[in-house]
Amino acid sequence: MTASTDYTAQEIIVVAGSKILEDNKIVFVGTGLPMVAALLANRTHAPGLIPVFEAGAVGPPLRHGLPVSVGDSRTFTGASYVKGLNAAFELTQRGFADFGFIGGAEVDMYGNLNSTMMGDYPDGYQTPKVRLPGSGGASDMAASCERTILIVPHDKKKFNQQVSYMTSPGHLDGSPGARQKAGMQGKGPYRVITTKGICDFEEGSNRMRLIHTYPGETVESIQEATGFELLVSPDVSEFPAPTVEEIRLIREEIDPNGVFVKRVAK
Amino acid sequence: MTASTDYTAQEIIVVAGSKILEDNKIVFVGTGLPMVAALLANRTHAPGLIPVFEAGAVGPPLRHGLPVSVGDSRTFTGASYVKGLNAAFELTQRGFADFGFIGGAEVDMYGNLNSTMMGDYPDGYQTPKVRLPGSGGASDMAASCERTILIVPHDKKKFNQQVSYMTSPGHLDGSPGARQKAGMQGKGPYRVITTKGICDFEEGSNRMRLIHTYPGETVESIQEATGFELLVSPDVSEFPAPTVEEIRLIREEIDPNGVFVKRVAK
Amino acid sequence: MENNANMFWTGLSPDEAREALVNKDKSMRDKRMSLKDAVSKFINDGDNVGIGGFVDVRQPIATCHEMIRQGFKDLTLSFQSAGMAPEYLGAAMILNPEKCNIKRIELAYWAHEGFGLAPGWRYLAERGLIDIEDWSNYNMSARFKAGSMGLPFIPTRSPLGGDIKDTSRTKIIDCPFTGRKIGVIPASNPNVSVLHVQAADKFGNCIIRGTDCTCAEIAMASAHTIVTCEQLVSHELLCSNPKDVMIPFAAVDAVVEVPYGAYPGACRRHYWFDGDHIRNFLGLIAPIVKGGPTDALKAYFDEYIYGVENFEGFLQKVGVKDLLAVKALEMQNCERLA
Amino acid sequence: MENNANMFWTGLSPDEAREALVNKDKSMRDKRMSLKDAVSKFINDGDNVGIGGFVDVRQPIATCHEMIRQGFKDLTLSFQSAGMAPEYLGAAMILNPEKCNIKRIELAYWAHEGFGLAPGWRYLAERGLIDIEDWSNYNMSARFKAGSMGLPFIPTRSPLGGDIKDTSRTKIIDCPFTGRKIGVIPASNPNVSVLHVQAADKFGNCIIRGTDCTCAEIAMASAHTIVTCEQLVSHELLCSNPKDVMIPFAAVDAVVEVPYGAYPGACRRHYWFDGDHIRNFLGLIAPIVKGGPTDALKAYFDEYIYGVENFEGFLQKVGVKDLLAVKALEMQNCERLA
Repeated sequence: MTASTDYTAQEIIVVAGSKILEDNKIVFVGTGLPMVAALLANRTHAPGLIPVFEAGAVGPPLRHGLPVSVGDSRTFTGASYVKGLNAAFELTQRGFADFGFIGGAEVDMYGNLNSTMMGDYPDGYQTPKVRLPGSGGASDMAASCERTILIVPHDKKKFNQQVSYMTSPGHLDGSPGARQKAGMQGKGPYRVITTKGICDFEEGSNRMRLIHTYPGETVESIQEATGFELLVSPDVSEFPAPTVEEIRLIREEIDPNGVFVKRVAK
Repeated sequence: MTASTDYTAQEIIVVAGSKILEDNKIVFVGTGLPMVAALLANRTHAPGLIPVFEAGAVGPPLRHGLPVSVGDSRTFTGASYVKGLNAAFELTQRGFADFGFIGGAEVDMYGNLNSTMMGDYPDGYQTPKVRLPGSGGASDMAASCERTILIVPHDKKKFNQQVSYMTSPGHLDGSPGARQKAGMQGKGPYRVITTKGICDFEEGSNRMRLIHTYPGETVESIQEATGFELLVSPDVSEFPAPTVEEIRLIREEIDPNGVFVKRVAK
Repeated sequence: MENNANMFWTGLSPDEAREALVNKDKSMRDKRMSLKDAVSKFINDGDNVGIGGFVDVRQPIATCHEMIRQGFKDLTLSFQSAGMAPEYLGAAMILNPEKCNIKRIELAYWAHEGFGLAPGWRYLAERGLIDIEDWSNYNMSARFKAGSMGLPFIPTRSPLGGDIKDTSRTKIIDCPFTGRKIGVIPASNPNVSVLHVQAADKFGNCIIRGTDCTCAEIAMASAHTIVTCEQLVSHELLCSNPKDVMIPFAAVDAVVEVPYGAYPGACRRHYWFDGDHIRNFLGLIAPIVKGGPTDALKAYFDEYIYGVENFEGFLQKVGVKDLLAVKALEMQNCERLA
Repeated sequence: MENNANMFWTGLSPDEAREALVNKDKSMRDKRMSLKDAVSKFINDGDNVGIGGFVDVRQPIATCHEMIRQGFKDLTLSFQSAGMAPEYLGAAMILNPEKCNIKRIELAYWAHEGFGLAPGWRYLAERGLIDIEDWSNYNMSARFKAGSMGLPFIPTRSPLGGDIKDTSRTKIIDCPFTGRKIGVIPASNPNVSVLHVQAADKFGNCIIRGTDCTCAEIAMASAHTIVTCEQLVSHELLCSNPKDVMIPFAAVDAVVEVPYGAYPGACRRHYWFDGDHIRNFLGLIAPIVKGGPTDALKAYFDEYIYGVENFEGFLQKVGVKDLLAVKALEMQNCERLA
């Protein structure tokens, strides 16, 4: 279990994401790094992990290479069940998805995510400063998976007091029972995995709270890169560097072509 | 085209039903005599008729014998599309069914049908005098097929001023636009085929109106057997006796075992 | 009627149904067990039981026999159109209402199409022995669908106009978008569903041939599902074309291989109806509706259900000749090389 | 946003959608025609066009190329997640907004997952050239589903909580049964839908491999549907297992055999993505978002779309090498004997 000394920010995100996934649970996997993390978990501590992709595949063994799309042919071969988008989201709305694994361009302290637009909302909704792809399935997962794991690159502009547009609701305004009052299901955001550390949400306040710092980061350096006041867990600890074997798996077996895990040196 | 002189009441119902069905139309077929009529139409003037069965089969060629159930294996072989009940009824609710072909135990002058209970409704709903099978798909067809064809044995007790329970709504109270006002779709009852003749519904009043008398019946004999005042079309005419060939088809090819067409002499 | 017009939940409420799934082990594990164990473990007194199949097609007959042997109390039965499944359960109640007891039925239709009316239904309903809630086939199918989708209700045009809307928990609302009237009906989330399918793997993935009926929706809506199957096959074979799988493993709790498990009803690719057996059984109940004796019906139960250990015992009583006959009939409907 | 919060219908209202089907010839007839004729006959200026596939999987690319050659005006595009289909249509609008014009987009996502963001989307949206209505994948899929079910709306929990409910025609109501808040979203009934599938017969029955996406729902919701397919096969073969049929003939108006009709996107069992072609195309648009020249994009259109007669002409330009390469890649994902 030698620690790697040569890994990238995306690689530690993948390792962190994979460790949060529990064996034998059903995880609704969004596109990009979540796919890599689910594969890594499956190849390491969670061989019984059951991925669900929004285009319809449930429980594929993923032995034909990394999908580049959640609708990719590679998600279907060997799956237990394949229908379309409605079926996948209905499973989720019904309560079958233990975890949802989603990314976003901007997040606030309650885990509300934006992947719609940057700019002046609501007035500038029809003329956004930067138009992002849109929700895709993210807001559906946020609304209906039992717990969600968020991935957001850590950057002061992305960890904001308020998101420009709330695409994927998290703990809303953080008030107790806010999700229930809004008619939502599920416990909402569970972990945030960033390029600098890992957060959970404090019980009661539902505010984002640092629980792990990555090697080379400190509580202070992470607060510095955050656009709101980050709570800090009394048990905050360093997240161990990925092992050489984990990095080998990512680079050689899971994403050998760097489709999602870019080879930018850390 | 020799006329048969030896046919039963159920056989002329089947022939009448088949003649009403138009070629190349989609007909949602209820269980029993409607199945026999659809098969006869298919074997005679309507080879392009497209049957839909509520258990899910769309467009089967029906070359494997008469189904005894709308969920029978015989409805599926060679079909174009097979799902389940929801899909079949959603097709209908969407507007795909030109005709619905249903039976009932009791009917009123507006074509409202009862197949739920005889007795004291609403007070005796939980203790009916005679408990009938229930709607099945009949009320769904009545609500959503574009036009419905009803089959009811002609009997004063069955053609009533008011049905005990309105399982399958027809023209409701007959007032103009009653179906639309109730939120319904489709034009409602189109023909009633009885053991004595054939009725349509008068435009405007939506009241049942005799258009054909079977051989041996008169306007008077039919009114006599009807528990409400039957309108009579100015063009009322005799419905011709089934041909020898039609009767042969029913007895020898379509329902040789008398599953639905019982061999009771007329 | 008294209370159907007011809203209440039978089985699980939408929030309870969600919690049941959230707290359930949904892993891909071996779920094979005996039918005796499955019924004993997953069907409890007071449950709302969703019944799969359609009229006498793919009804879970073997499971109903086992339920009768074990006894049941205060059940609510939920189905669209059913035939022999409630007929057996209802006949058991006629014979011994202490041991086998149905409290309520939510249904669209109970009869046997070409094989006749349902005397068990007439007996129970006309004597006021059970609560009745009438729906249509699409209403019930859509209620299970809403349950399977995790929704508290679903809109449908079916209940508009007629009396069903008044004797059920249907509500008619103004469509929030068109302003026109539309029906909304509450989801059905049974405590447990009982289904028979053509093929399953040990994890509970199921393939259905011919009509899907409303089986997938019932399974997904229920907190627990017992599946009997004609063939229990390897996961690899079952999922060789994943699009054939109609019910995913996560919706299933018990898998039992029971050949002829829908007999005397039909099961596409395996056997057609045994019309004689069905009509004979109905003929044993019919006289009781009019106050006749129960001896003949009791004799049937003593021989075919109480007198045997399991469904294979029933099939032995039925005999090879009848089983081969219904198999041969189906091969004419649906010719296939083995 | 200005008017999305108020209710209006794009495409057909529920009642209009019903009438369109009622008045349509739904018979089982030969619907084969050229793609040129299909586009000219069924896609009209001002239409709401439902687009099948998901991101770059099974997008109706051949049909989009033909639409561009014929020109289009004031279209509303409706889809859940799309990639190259709107990217081609949008790029055509960038080059010549007089000839090719999109008025509005109702969507969940427009980008290319592993192949990058969508510059065409950024160009059109950030310049305010189109009306936008954001939904989620499930919202849009459920809207098509409501349309396919003949319902004016469908409930869903997805829009609860976030901002989508405020920038779309979503309404939040109190559930008539639980009293809890729930979202209701209006059906989508496009005037016409454009789909690509693996196999069809001449009547329009369609088999889909891999994800069904939301194609069946879109087809059933629309007044007209144009299907392109990799293989046009006999009715008998196509329906040899009727349960494989995902779209029944009655929902389809035009059937065109177009091998590689989703290229450079993927089509399960036939070909995987041509990532290089996609990235190259996106690279031609990206500089224009920042005000760069359109020459390179125009050259692509002149060579690959305007410079050819039909999609086979486009494939000839692409060349055998690339077509064999994407076919070989898919054979690794999904090995099959021919």
